[in-house]
Amino acid sequence: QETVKIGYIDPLSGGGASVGEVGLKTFQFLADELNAKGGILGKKVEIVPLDNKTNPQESLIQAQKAIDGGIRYITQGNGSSVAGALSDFVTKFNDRNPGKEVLYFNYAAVDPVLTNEKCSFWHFRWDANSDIKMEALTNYIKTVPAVKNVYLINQDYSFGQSVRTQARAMLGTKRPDVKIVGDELHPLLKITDFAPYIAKIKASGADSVITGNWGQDFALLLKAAADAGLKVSWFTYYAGGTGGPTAIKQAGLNHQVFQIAEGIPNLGHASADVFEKALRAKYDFSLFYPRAVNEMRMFAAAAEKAKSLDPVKVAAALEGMEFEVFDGGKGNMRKDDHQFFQPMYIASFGERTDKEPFDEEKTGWGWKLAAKIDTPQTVLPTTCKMERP
Amino acid sequence: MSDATAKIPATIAPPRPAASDRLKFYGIWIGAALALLVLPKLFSSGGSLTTFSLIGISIIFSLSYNILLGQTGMLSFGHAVYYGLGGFLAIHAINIIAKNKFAIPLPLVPLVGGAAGLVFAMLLGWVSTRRSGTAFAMISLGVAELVASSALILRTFFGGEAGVSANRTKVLRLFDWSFGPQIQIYYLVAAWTLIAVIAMYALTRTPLGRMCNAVRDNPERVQFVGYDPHIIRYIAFCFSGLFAGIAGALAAINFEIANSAYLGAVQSGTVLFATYIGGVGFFIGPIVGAIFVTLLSLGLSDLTQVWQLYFGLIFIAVVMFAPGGITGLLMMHRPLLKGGTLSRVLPSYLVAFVPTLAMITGLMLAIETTVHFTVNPGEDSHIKAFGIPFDAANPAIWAVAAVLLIGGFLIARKTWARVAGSWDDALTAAREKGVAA
Amino acid sequence: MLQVQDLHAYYGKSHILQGVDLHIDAGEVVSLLGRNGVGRSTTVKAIMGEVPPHGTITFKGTNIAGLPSFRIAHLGLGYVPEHRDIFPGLTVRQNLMLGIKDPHHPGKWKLDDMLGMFPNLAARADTAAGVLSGGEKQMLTICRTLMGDPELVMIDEPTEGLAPIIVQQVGDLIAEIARRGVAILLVEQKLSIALRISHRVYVMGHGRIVFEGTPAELKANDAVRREWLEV
Amino acid sequence: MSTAIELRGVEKTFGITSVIRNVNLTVAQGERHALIGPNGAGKSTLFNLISGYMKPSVGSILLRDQVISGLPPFQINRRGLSRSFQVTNVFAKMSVWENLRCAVLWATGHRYAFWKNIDNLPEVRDRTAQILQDINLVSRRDVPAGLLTYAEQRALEIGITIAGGADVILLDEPTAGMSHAETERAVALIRRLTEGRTLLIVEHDMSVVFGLADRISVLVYGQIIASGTPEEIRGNPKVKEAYLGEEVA
Amino acid sequence: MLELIVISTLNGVLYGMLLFLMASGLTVIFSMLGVLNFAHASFYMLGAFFGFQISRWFGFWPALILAPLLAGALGAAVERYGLRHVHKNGHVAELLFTFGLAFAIEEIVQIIWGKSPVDFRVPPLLDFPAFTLFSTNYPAFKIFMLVVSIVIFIGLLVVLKRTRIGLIVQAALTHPHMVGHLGHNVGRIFMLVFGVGTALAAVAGVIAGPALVTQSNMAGLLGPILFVVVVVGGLGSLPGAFIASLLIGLVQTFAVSMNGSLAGAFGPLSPDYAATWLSDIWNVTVAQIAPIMPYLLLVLILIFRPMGLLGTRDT
Ligand SMILES: Nc1ncnc2c1ncn2[C@@H]1O[C@H](COP(=O)(O)OP(=O)(O)OP(=O)(O)O)[C@@H](O)[C@H]1O
Ligand SMILES: Nc1ncnc2c1ncn2[C@@H]1O[C@H](COP(=O)(O)OP(=O)(O)OP(=O)(O)O)[C@@H](O)[C@H]1O
Ligand SMILES: CC(C)C[C@H](N)C(=O)O
Ligand SMILES: [Mg+2]
Ligand SMILES: [Mg+2]
Repeated sequence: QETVKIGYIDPLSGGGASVGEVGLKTFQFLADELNAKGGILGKKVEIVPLDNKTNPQESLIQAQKAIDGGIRYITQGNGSSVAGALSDFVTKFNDRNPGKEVLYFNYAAVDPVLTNEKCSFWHFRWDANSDIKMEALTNYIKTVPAVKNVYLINQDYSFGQSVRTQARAMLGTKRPDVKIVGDELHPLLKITDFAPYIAKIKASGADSVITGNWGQDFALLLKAAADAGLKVSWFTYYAGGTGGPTAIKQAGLNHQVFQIAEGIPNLGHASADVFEKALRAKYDFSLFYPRAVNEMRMFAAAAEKAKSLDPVKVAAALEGMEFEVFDGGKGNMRKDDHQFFQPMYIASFGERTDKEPFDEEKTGWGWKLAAKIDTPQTVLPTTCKMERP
Repeated sequence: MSDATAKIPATIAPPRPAASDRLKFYGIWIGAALALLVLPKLFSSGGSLTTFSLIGISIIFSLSYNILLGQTGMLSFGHAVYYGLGGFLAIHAINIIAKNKFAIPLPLVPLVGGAAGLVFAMLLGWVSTRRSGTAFAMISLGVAELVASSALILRTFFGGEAGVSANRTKVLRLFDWSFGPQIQIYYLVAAWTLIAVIAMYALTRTPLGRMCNAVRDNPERVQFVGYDPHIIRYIAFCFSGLFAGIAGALAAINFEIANSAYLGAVQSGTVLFATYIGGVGFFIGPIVGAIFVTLLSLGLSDLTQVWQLYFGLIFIAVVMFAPGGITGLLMMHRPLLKGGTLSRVLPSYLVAFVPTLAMITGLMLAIETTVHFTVNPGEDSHIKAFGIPFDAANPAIWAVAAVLLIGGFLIARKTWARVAGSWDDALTAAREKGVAA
Repeated sequence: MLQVQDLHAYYGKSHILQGVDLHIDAGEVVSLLGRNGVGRSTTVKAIMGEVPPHGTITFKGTNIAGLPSFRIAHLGLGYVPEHRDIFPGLTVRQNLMLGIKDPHHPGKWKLDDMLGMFPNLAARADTAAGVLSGGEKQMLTICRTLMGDPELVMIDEPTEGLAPIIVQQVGDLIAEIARRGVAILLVEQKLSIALRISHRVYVMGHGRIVFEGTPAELKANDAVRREWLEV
Repeated sequence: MSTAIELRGVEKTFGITSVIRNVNLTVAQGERHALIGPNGAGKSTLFNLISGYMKPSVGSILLRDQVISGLPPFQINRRGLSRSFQVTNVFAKMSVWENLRCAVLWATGHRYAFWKNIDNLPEVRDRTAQILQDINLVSRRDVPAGLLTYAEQRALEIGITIAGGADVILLDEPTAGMSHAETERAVALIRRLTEGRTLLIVEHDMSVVFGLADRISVLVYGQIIASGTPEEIRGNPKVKEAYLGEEVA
Repeated sequence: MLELIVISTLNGVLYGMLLFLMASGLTVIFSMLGVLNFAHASFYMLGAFFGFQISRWFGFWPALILAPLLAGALGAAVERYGLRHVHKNGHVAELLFTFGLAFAIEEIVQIIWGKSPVDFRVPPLLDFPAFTLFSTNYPAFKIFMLVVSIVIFIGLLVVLKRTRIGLIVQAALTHPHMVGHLGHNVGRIFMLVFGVGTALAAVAGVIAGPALVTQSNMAGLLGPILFVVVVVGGLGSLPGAFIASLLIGLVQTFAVSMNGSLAGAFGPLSPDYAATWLSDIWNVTVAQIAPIMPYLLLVLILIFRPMGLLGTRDT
């Protein structure tokens, strides 16, 4: 009997492969979860891996292939560069091929433009965009007087740039006293040794670093910091990514590295803990994408609600949908720009008390909640003028 | 010895192609055109149309590359630069045309790309074509990396990592062709492919084309028959830039996006692959190579998880066992065909084919099973590789794989020796029938 | 010491050598004459294994047919090829150095007496061999092979493109080599030298030996000379 | 009678070694001039200087009273001077026909043309055929030059040199490695092809030199030690001991 | 300021030495055999992973010996059963062969060790800060790395001087037959040289593995920069490669440490150019163009000094 195919378009080879693979396995795990409950509208869910080598053009080829194979739903996350191209492609495709519409579920690409200037009816984003995250981070920094000299280091592409500009802007208003002592952009996923950058940070006399770096660009950054014995506090987006925790432990930065995300282990939310245990039992990584869980569960819910797997109907059902999110609390998919809003958590990484059962990458250290931002406080305005079919 | 003034008998010069040959010659082109016309009727799914379009683009690109590698003996690691710049200018052209409502239809946009490729080749080529051999190769590598990295810095023009996108349907329409649907793009690409291929073929039959070969063989001597090798290399370089630009523009039109990857090392590597694998020694070589490589890179990743491994192995195999490329392999049979002795080798082929196939199957079985256990352990062991389902958990698999692999190898060795033998006989036979090899 | 029996050789499919028989004894100087393209060079190439030989070739009792050429060389068989395959990138001295098979026991030919024999080379000892004059290259190739201390040298067209006076020198050199007890197989175009210095001569035609005898016999035999040597 | 080539106080040194020492030489229009000398005397180097392959360290070279020293080879060739090489130097992978045709192209004024079909150029075709016939390689027309016998390659070398129709020809040991018959054929060929042109030839085969040359110059250690008619040279004792040795052809 | 200069110099030297460590093998293979070995970085990666695995079993020091031997043997096999047959078809063929090899190796590594970085630790013996400068630590391991590359440099110099291998290989490139006729076993020598070259790459891998990351894409990251080192240094010149490595290391590190930009120098661009490509050039910092520097160097060198810094033959 036919299945609900979801095209997973992300890097499975090259620089982004390690990130992409974790994502893939997470989605397959989620598909199994749904299928165990009898799938969506009685149909089994199948994840179709499509390797895009973190390359926009390649992604379009893969998307085309997916659509050809009868896939109506694609999901992607690694790289706003790719996300922009995909959203563009899907939009064009849909108005050129009415009746064959395709939906694009974005689980991690957080460049704000995707839900502002470049927003599209066919694109839904479950990850909080980088402005939301920066808003939360800066609000938190406001409460930490120790932060005086901040250094910004980010990847040189749309996402990294939006992190950097927002950080400047928001710190400027919320903490005028804070000095930006450095502002670095480095090539994406190309640096092998961050020692020179660390030297620069040191020389700048910074006491805190804000970075949106992900994948190896974070792990290697922290590794270099560890080698040079750089001791500052880090405000990050993706410290939990592969290799991150290990590096933090090596650097001995006990609860000095903070991460903003829509969820972490150790929140003590029962259902989440069960899920976390199950996942870790099967794979050697922990849940890095609670947003993916929300995405899949909401997809199922929307389909049930629409009593159809027709993308247009599902899209309609998703718009403005309220949902109980993975780590508890209400989230909602805003109608005007298809950005999902949900409780956000700022956590620090370090030694655990018995309140934090889960560690990361067998380091013995784990995530500890530092601050929670409730859904309403995460809402930001949008400039999106959505064109509806 | 004849007297200089005496009229030289016409038999000395190679015979002019007979009328029938000319007919055959033009027949080929017309046939190709027709084939391109009906192709979409046979395979009409959006995907196959995309595939055809990509193949067409890649054909132009590879042929343009062979102007350098095959014709003039210049190994370039940076050909994608001209492809990419062509693409970017095409994208910007589309946007500008759309914005200002210029009366320029989409089918003319590739000219913009071509111009871009040409201009940049003229700018960047002058210095590098002074040198040949490894020096040229390394300069091209350096220039390529420079341009590619600059693309990430000059963000307003190249759009950074994300690149620049456009909407091709927004330009002036010719008899209400919106160029939205893939089929229309296919015809656009097909038309340009045909034009470019004919043009590049013609180029090989000109004085310049011949001198390119001369430069490839012996640049020193060329100087002493009145030519400046530098100029020849330069012109060749400009032409290849021109056609690469056209290819890039078509790619841009097809994807409606151009990003820095267009200019990158991967792109340059792929075209080198395609050209060489196809066979640099023959005009159609790059065409074959383009088709082969495009299909491979599109299809392989569906068939198996570890497509990269097979990709690599296939290239190694081709480079080792088909030095003249795929085309070279096929062309080897021409004398036999002419001599009508092809039939003598075919049986031995069949004999050799069986164990070889067994060997390959064994290898693939081993690989796929290993992959199952290392890459996705704990998954359902009933896996599918190359569309063939089997149970990886079954220990017998290993035995089977081993037997096929080793047994196949041992037998294949012998049989291929046989092939070589019967091959020689066939060739001699053909020769005796007076067929020049 | 060298025995060649029924030697055949092919280029692709064209049958160049069609059963060559010849033999050379220790210390003997033998010339191999014949028109262009009859296969003299091919014969020596086949003996050295540069062209795959079919037939039996024994050197000092061991069958060398099919051995890789470096093995053959180590058995004491030296070869001076037709077209002066000097190593253009290396200096004259380095070229000569490479002639030595193993540096630990060098043979009776020393680098210095080589250079002594050829002042031109001595003067150019440290220039790249590629720029040497045609003649100098020719001498260099011969010397280089001698450095390997062979018991039999096969020299292909040594006097090609040499000034008459140098031709005499080379003639003398070859005689000198022979005097030092090295056997020589000389492939020559110029009858004069060949007849002057060799003990026996072979004449080749169409890939076969068509005449064997002493120089005197060849001089006497007009028929052969006219038919196979067009003199 | 006007001069075709004139060398004025030409010298060439490589590093410290000076190879050509103050050479003054004039070759008259239409004469066949032989340049002989022991190996390493500098004959090929002299050719390299005249043909623009190298630049003289001192002195100047004139072609029909125009200074050409310092020009790149192809420009000198375009002015009607063509040379052959001592070490065969042809387009190995291309057929004999292609080889000759390439040599004809520039002279027939097609230059870098990329808009003409090379097979529809009658004059190129005829001229190539002519040369092909002259050098007796008709039967080998479609054989790759690399597979020719040595002698055949030498013939092709000459063919390429004269194909351009230059009226000053430099031949560097054209008959080296040829058998007698071949040599004789080659000489006849050269004689005929250089009819009314100027020839400067380097040879070690005295039969060729004395058979062909109107004048002979002898180069020893980079200096011209004698210059004159064959008779004068044959008689010249300096030449005898420096070059000819006892056995004179 | 002074602090930054001193530290950058140190980092530059360290990075340069790491580059040389990686490039030394390629110098041997590329500049001696003339093989454009694009799989070199892959052997470097193999070295790292072998090193990781072996040090799991027997500890780091055995790994430092065994891994290179293993990789070297592999390299020799590749030459013997692969490259050698391709050689006669010219450089492009060899190049593509190594391309294919690089693909295959990367995937094989991914099959065995996965795509995520493996946890390859610095040996405890060297896991301490050697010295501290302006409160920046210099790990003993990096110093060890420095020492090793210098040792390799000197070692290679001596070997190449003492033996005729260099000469034989160079001669064999133009006249393989002739070298054979002179009694040298060309095949074995090529195999040896290639084996040594790959082994050196592996040494670099074992050492760089813990210092940087050990991940299946580490080869790709290294990419063509190694060729830049070899070519800039000058084909066939080991000292050249050494100096080139240092040069590139320093240039890149210092570039990174600089914030200068045209905007910084001449003040901000008038806003009406804000959205033009001019503003990109205007605002780009030296640090951002650091990665381009080596290629700039490459192109300039090839144009103005084709034989490279210390090269003898023309590239
Ligand atoms: N590489 C080759 N491929 C095909 N045929 C060849 C090759 N080399 C030589 N031949 C042919 O083999 C025949 C013998 O060549 P070989 O060199 O032995 O002649 P030779 O007796 O040495 O004459 P010479 O050296 O004076 O030219 C010639 O007819 C030549 O055409
Ligand atoms: N580039 C160079 N560097 C150094 N020495 C050179 C160079 N070119 C030629 N020579 C030397 O100059 C001398 C003359 O060389 P040339 O080739 O002109 O001799 P030749 O007269 O042609 O001799 P042959 O008759 O043997 O060809 C030779 O001794 C040669 O070693
Ligand atoms: C997977 C994510 C780290 C991708 C990144 N957030 C981006 O937007 O590009
Ligand atoms: Mg011969
Ligand atoms: Mg000479």
